[in-house]
Amino acid sequence: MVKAEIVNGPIDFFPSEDSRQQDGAELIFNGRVRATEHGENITALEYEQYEGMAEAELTQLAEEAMNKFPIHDLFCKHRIGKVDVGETSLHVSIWSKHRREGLDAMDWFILELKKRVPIWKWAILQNGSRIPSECNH
Amino acid sequence: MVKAEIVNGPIDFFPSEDSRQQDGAELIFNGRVRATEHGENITALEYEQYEGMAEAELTQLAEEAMNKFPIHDLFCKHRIGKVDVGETSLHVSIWSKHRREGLDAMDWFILELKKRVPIWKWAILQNGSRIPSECNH
Amino acid sequence: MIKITVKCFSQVRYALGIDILNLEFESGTSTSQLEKFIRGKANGKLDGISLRIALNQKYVPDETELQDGDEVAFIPPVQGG
Amino acid sequence: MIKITVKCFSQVRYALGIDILNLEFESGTSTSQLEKFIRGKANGKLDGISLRIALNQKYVPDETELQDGDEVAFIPPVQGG
Repeated sequence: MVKAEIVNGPIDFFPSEDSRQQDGAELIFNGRVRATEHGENITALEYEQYEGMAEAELTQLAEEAMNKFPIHDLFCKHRIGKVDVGETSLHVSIWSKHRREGLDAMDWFILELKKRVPIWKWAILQNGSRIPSECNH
Repeated sequence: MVKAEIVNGPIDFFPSEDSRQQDGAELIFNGRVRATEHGENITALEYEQYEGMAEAELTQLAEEAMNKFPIHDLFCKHRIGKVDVGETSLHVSIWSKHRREGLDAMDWFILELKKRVPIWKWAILQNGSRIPSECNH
Repeated sequence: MIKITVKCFSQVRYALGIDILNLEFESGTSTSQLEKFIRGKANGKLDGISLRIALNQKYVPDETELQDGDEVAFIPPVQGG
Repeated sequence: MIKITVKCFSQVRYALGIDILNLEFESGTSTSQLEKFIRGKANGKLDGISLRIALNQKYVPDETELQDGDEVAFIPPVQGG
């Protein structure tokens, strides 16, 4: 099953749960904002999205991951708007039988997300100015 | 920094936190007990350890991972005793600058753990009997 | 004539200084012709920046014919994650 | 003579039916000689099972000389995770 959401504001993580019968592997990734971009100190990133298309692409990507890897669930949320240093901008949770396919799916999903989902970021510097960010790891 | 613990009873997960400045990637793995082992329905696994050596090996392995990959923290807990279906037997949390080294370290750490840490499991069947488990994915 | 809405994001909005453009073109205009028009309006500020084309919120090949009412976006390199 | 404690886990305990063995050997006895002795006591139940040797809770090469007071474990394939 797939859940894919763009959220404006702090991300509520998907719940960890003890009730699954066939999922031996739960893998969670939280992408967080670091205090430096290209050596410059920042206080936050500000993410903008192509409203509608961003969530549609994220959903489609999650569905492709489900078809490509033998995983059971892929849940993800991407935050937009201002995200302070330390906070989570991307939260992905993958449930699968074994860890191998979960790790592979996580790797692929984030790589593709960074190529395709129409979301962009701006760096907010300590002096308050807002500059385009070029960093995309 | 490394934390490595063998615990007898439900695992308290390491806290997720928003206060880090240089960790762009938080990766969490929960290995959970599945309801089938070799096609047999089970209700739980029972893990035994070599007391002392298991925690020492787990700690050393975590330290090796820290040396081998540019990660900032590796925290892990392995549960022993009876672990019901769905519950977490292995919890690993890795903090790193970027996701790549976190994914690589997670992969390597679990693979090595499954080769070296002196922990064994027994399957508890629905009729209550306890049999050696041969499965080790 | 066909009416086209162009949505501008990130470096495209930065270069054009505008969020949305409402434009009219002759029938048969393609996305690549529209891209040339947009790059022209940017006065060089989009030079060297690769743009993928989204038509009605889906990526399409560069040479796609536009229809009346289409929504187009020129997607500069994305930066999610 | 040297006193050796052998701790038994998983398939080894299952094969021998015991948790701990307290044994005495001549000085100069090696871990591989002790392994032969243990496999002998198992009456074939450990045949085909590879055992790694832990000496005082650390993995050591097969041919390590034992000292008085050593704790040894023959580690069958581990199953953590």
